[in-house]
Amino acid sequence: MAGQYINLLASILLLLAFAMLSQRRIKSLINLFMIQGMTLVANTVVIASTTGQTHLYYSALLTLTLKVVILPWILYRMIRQLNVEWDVETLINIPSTMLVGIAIVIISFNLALPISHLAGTITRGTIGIAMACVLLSLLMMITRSKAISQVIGFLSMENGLFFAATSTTYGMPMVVELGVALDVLVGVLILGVFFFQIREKFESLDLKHLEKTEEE
Amino acid sequence: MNGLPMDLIVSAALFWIALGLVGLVAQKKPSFVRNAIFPLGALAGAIVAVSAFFSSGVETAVSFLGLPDLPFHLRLDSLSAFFLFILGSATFGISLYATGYFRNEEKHIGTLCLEYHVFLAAMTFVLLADDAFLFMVSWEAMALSSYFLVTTDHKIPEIRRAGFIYLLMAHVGAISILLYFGSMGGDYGFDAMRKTHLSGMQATFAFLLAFFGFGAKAGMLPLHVWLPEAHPAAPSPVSALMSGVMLKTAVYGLLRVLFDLLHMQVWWWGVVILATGLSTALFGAVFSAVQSDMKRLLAYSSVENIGIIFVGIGLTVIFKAYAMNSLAALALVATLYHCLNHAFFKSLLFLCTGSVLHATGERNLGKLGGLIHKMPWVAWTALIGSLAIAGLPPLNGFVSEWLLLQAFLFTPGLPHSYLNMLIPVAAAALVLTGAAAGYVMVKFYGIIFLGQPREEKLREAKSSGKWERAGFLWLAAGCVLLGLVPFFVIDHLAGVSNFLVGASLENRDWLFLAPISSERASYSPLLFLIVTLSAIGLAFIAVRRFYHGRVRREIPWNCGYPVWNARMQDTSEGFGQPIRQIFDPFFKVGRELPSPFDSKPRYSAKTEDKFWYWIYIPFGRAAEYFAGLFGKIQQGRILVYLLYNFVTLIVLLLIVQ
Amino acid sequence: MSAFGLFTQILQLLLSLLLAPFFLGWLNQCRAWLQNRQGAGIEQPYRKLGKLFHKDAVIAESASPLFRMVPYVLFGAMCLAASIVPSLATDLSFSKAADAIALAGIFALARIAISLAAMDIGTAFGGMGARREMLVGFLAEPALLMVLFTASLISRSTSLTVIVETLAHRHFEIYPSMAFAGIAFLMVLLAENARLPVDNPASHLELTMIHEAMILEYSARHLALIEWASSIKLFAYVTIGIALFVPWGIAQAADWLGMAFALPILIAKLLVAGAGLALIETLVAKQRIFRAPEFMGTAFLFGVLGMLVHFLLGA
Amino acid sequence: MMEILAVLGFPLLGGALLAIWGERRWAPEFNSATSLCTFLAASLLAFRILVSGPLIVLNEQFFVDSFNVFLVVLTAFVSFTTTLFSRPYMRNEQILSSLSSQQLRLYHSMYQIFCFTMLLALLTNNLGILWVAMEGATLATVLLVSLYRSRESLEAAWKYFILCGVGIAQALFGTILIYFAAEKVLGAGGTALLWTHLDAAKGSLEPTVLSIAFVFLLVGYGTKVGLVPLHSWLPDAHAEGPTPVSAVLSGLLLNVALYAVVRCKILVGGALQNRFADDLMIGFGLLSVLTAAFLLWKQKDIKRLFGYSSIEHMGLMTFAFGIGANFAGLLHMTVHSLTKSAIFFAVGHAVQHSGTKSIDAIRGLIQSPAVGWGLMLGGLAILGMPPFGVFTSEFLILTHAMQSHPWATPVLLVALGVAFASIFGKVQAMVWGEMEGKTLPHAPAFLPILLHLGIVLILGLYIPPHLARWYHEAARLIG
Repeated sequence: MAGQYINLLASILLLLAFAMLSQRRIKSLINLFMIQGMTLVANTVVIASTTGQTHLYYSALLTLTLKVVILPWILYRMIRQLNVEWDVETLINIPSTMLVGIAIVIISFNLALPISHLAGTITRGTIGIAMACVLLSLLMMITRSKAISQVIGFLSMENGLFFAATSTTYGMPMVVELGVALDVLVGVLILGVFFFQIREKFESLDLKHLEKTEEE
Repeated sequence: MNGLPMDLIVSAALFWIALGLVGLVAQKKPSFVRNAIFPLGALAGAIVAVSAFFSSGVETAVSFLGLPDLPFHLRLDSLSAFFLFILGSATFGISLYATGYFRNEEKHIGTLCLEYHVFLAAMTFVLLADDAFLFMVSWEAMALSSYFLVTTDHKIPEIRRAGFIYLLMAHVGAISILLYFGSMGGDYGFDAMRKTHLSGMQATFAFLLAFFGFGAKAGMLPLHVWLPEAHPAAPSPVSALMSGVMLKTAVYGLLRVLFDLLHMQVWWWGVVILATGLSTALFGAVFSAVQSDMKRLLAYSSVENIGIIFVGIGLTVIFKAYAMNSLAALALVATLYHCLNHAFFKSLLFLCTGSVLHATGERNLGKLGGLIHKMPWVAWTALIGSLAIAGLPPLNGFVSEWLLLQAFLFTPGLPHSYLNMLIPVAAAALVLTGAAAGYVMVKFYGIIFLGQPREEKLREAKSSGKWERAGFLWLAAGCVLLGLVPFFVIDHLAGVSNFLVGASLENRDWLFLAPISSERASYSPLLFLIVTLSAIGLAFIAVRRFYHGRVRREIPWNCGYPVWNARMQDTSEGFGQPIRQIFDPFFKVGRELPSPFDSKPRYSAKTEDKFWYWIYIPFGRAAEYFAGLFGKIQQGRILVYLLYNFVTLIVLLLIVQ
Repeated sequence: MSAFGLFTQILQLLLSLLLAPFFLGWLNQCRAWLQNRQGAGIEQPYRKLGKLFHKDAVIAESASPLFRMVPYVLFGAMCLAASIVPSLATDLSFSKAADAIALAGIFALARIAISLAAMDIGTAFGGMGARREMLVGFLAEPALLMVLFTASLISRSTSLTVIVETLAHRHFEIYPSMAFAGIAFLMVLLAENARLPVDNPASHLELTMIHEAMILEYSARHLALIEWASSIKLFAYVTIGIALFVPWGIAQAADWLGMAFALPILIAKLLVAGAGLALIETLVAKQRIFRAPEFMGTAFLFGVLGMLVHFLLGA
Repeated sequence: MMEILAVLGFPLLGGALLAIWGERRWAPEFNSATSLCTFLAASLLAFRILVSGPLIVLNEQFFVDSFNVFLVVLTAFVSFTTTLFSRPYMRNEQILSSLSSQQLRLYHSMYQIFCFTMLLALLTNNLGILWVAMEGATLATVLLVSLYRSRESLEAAWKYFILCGVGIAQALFGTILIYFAAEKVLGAGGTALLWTHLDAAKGSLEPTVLSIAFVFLLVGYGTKVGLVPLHSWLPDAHAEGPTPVSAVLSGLLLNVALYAVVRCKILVGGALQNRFADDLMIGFGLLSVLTAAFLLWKQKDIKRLFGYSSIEHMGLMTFAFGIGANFAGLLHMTVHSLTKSAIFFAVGHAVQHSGTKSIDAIRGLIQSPAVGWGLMLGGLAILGMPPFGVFTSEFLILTHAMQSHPWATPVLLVALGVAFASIFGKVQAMVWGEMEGKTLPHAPAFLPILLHLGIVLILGLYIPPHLARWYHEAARLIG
């Protein structure tokens, strides 16, 4: 029963990853990121209630505050202050990206197949989805040209990792989780500082200003 | 087993290092550094030579330094003793000379002193090393210290370039030697290598690596390009050490590898060495004939001599491969003797150019001339050196040439028909090289010391100081004595040839040199000299007795041509012109022709080495091209960088699957 | 070193010193006859030497001591060469001091000495002559050695006396390798002794002279010594030729009778050789100086071919 | 235990204090003092390990064995000498590049925090904490890289942050997979991420999972090591940050990242019972060495030049660990770290002297002997010239490779040759010759350069038996 919920939530995550891949509006990206966070929270709670691992509740709480409340809020503030609305894909256009994405999903599932049989947890199918989410987020980072959407891609990758951790292994030890959360938070704060420095210098957050150093 | 000679040699080497450090510390007192430290260094050189000469048997020692499982192993056997003898005896003269020569280098005498003595110590340890690690460390320390010596005048761009090429080639060669040691089966000690038996393929591979590595150091074709750049760039005592002694360490290395460590020989290795040696010798001879810079000329002549030495090694390998041990011994003795001779006459000539350079500030042959009047000491000792290097009896160069030709001549039908054909052709080429060396030396000596001074300033040239003279005298005496009484050294070489090829020369008579039997060939330089001298003396007495000795000084007859000035003499380009014409395809000549209206016309021709264009420049271009190719990786866009990450990940995941 | 050896040695040396100008005179006389001239007579070289020895020496101001030493060195070297080439007998005391390779070395020593002396004054001619002489020597010396090597390979010795003994003692046999060597030797002989077609001993033409350009500044006794040495050199070369190619008649060890016969035989051979050389010199024309390397290159090639033929045919 | 706390506590406290009190006159001295204390504590720790063997403390969260304790000492030592260098250097910078006191405050405190994260990464027994510390190290340095706020430095810092962030995220995925596999054997909870436990049970871990995990870990931590093609951030970050930061990035951070890779390799190698992990490392190592060598050829920026040289050397170490030349690999870690930081010290002053980073514009450094000789000898040392220690390790690596992987040696030969030509040609051009340089307001730091090169020189001729035993012990641990 719980397994079905988890599989459902996992599918939602995958769907969200694809949605982010195809989204050009940055505000919508943040929304999608927030929804991703909420799905993670739901997922964690389901697992916690099924398995009775109490530390997962803390973990869910941490995720809720960090990824559903704080990070989206910071990101919203940033795009308001920095005034970036739209992004354009640079390397590959969106339909092709989608095709690559599907290929990635196939690869990840195939990779995960032998592993998932081993899993003793109720969430055996999810490791493939987690891997796919991570790789899709990476793909999204590759195809965007605004610094801020890269950061969102980076964070959603973190989400994929978190999902992998909770659903395949019922969460990492608490000390690790805390550490990871701290790093993410500090990272985003530093990024914030960074964005302002970049804008101060280049008056834009476009990555094309950050492509000057090369070898001839 | 650790005997007195070994102790003395190691102490001398350590003493050198200490002297260098003292020199560095005391650099504020340059005259002290010069007049105290360099003569002491010379003394240490003499100690090395004497102890090496009187050492016998094999002595080994282990130092506490080194890698944890591989402390430095030292070993003094007949081969290393002989090369140490070369090192010590040449150093004695060169250090004495340096005492006087570095008068003009007092500004950086401290570093110079350190580098110079470390260089000497490093060469000593190369010759003493009995494990791969110590060998490599001293080998590279030798390269490094000599690099710093070469770049003493680093403000001149050509010298910087020379230093760069030098160290680059040295390093590439060293990597090759290192790989050779790696291919010798796991253990780094020479003792373990001696016990290893490699299969044919492995041994060949190892041989080729070692040949490449040592060849690069020796200046073998086509790895010679650094040599004519680096040797002239260094201060003259250093050029002398590099040409006279350092190149021999490469010969030592090759001999050590071929006959001691690999202890197996394949006939075609010998052919490879022989062929390379011959082409190197011919190339060096022909190129030195067309040089206009006196030190470059000598450097190319070093290339030639290394070629001759390699010919000897190749011949030894061929004989040894067919188990003709006594012939192998003959060829080996000739090779080793030539190493010793070259150390003496080439050092002597480089020192002479040093004095000329100091006195005139000129290296260009086209601006020298007539120095025999102003610098008689230099000129007369240089004459001995020139005649010796040209391989003229009764000096030392002839002895080794004679022995080598004997080795060629008594090839009693090798079991391989091609080889049988090759040997006479090789002998012919070798003789041609010898003749070319004569040409070169007439050019060298005649243009620098004879004729009229080509520049006004040469009339103010001053002769050398007393330290320089001591150095000249020692080296010139060496050239003469080694030519007149070769027996004592050759007798000593029996130990080396017994050790390496298991046979020695049957030479019992100290007056005659008869390597096989006096029926087959004999040569007695002393008798030769006595007969010639008595003929000369009798003629002189007769002329004086029966006729008068009146002499009148006049302007030269010159076929009655009324105008006579220094610019009418042959220039160095002019002297090299016939050779340039005969060997035209091998040169890349850049000419500068004066216009017909030029009131002071100067013709110059610069001959370049085509190997630059054949090998090195393409190499450089290839590296440039690849660098460009790899540079495309780093093209600045973060998205692309992320893509690398992504692709790497996916590819690896697919591999795992 | 037997007493007999010493005796023959000194005898041969003295004979060579005396006969050398004679041979030169004979050669020049033959040339004159062949050119329909009367000629100066066979004794002309002696007269010239005598005259030169009596004159006052004039030396250029810019000459160094080297310049005055060279004639003696040249003379001494040629004496040694003449004493080790067996012309009369093979039992020579000094022959052990220098073998065939050393013989080439002696010639090289002489060549380099005279070239250096030529450069010493600092005239245009001296340098030019030295350069040309060295160029000729550069190719002639190897060619000579190749010839000597071929002979040494047959006799398995580089000792000249042993070579002569071996070649003379074998029953008559034509060595194909020696045929090649013979041609090469002839070419070397012409080139090394400043004969036509490489050099013209009778000309002082700036553009072509080699030997004469080098000795321009010498006079009187110095010139005499040089001229004498040159004639000894020619004599030595011819006796080398005789020793290698027609060795019959040279006296063998400690043989008084043989010695008695050897001298007339030698003179007969010299007369024939002189005439032959004169004939060749009359028939060929002087070559351009730039052709000299080709001429010498050919000689060298023949020498190498001779050696190769020896290895190929074993003879 | 006290030592471990001290080793971690000094930099953490020092960093906090420097952040709170801001830039005062004695801040550089305080910085040095903190690092000195750390170094002393680390030496004490090392002494204890040497005497009484491996140490597991604090609820098994910290684990010290011969392998990491030597890196701890090295890290503490180099970070100490770097502070000695940074004292005159940053004072000069303050004048030459007009850094504000705010920036200096950030610099000093972040420097200590960075040291703390590296030491934590080395000392922890928990693979999760290792990951956290590695990420922390990135975060601590990213602001240092952009310290000058110039366009280039912002670009470099951005690339550094994103690429290393992504990489480290992948490493986290790998860590999760290891945890996933270990859970089966060791049970859920804290112990499944503890390296000591994993090491004990490595034989029974699921091979498939571990091989996928290793791919993620290698790509992840490998980004930080600077393995080609994941290296792109490295030259930029090295070139744009302040030179002391470049020195510790090259000398220390890369080592720590490689340490993480090697720790993972031990586990994976034990689980897989084949050479998969080794082969991957060999491949990455060779590719890095070769690519970096050619990239060196056309460099125009002196700091980028040595950044690429670091890639080359990290590649060589990776290769060494791949072929099993562990002793050589460890030695190379040591000597590379010492030499490269010494070079950066000299480079820093050279850049200040000539006012440019462009290689073509820097000439005649020999006029300032400390800088000139430092760069020359450092350059020669890093190129593997004896008697410096880099030669010793390269000697061992090459001869070992010749034995076990002869096919790889031509690649190494080409790469070392090209690298030599590139670096040496440029170093020589910069050191020799003539140029009018600026006189620096504060005299260059000679002591750290001398100290580093001196140690490297000694290691080239003589490795003390204690140190050797230590290396052997560590090499045995790596297996």
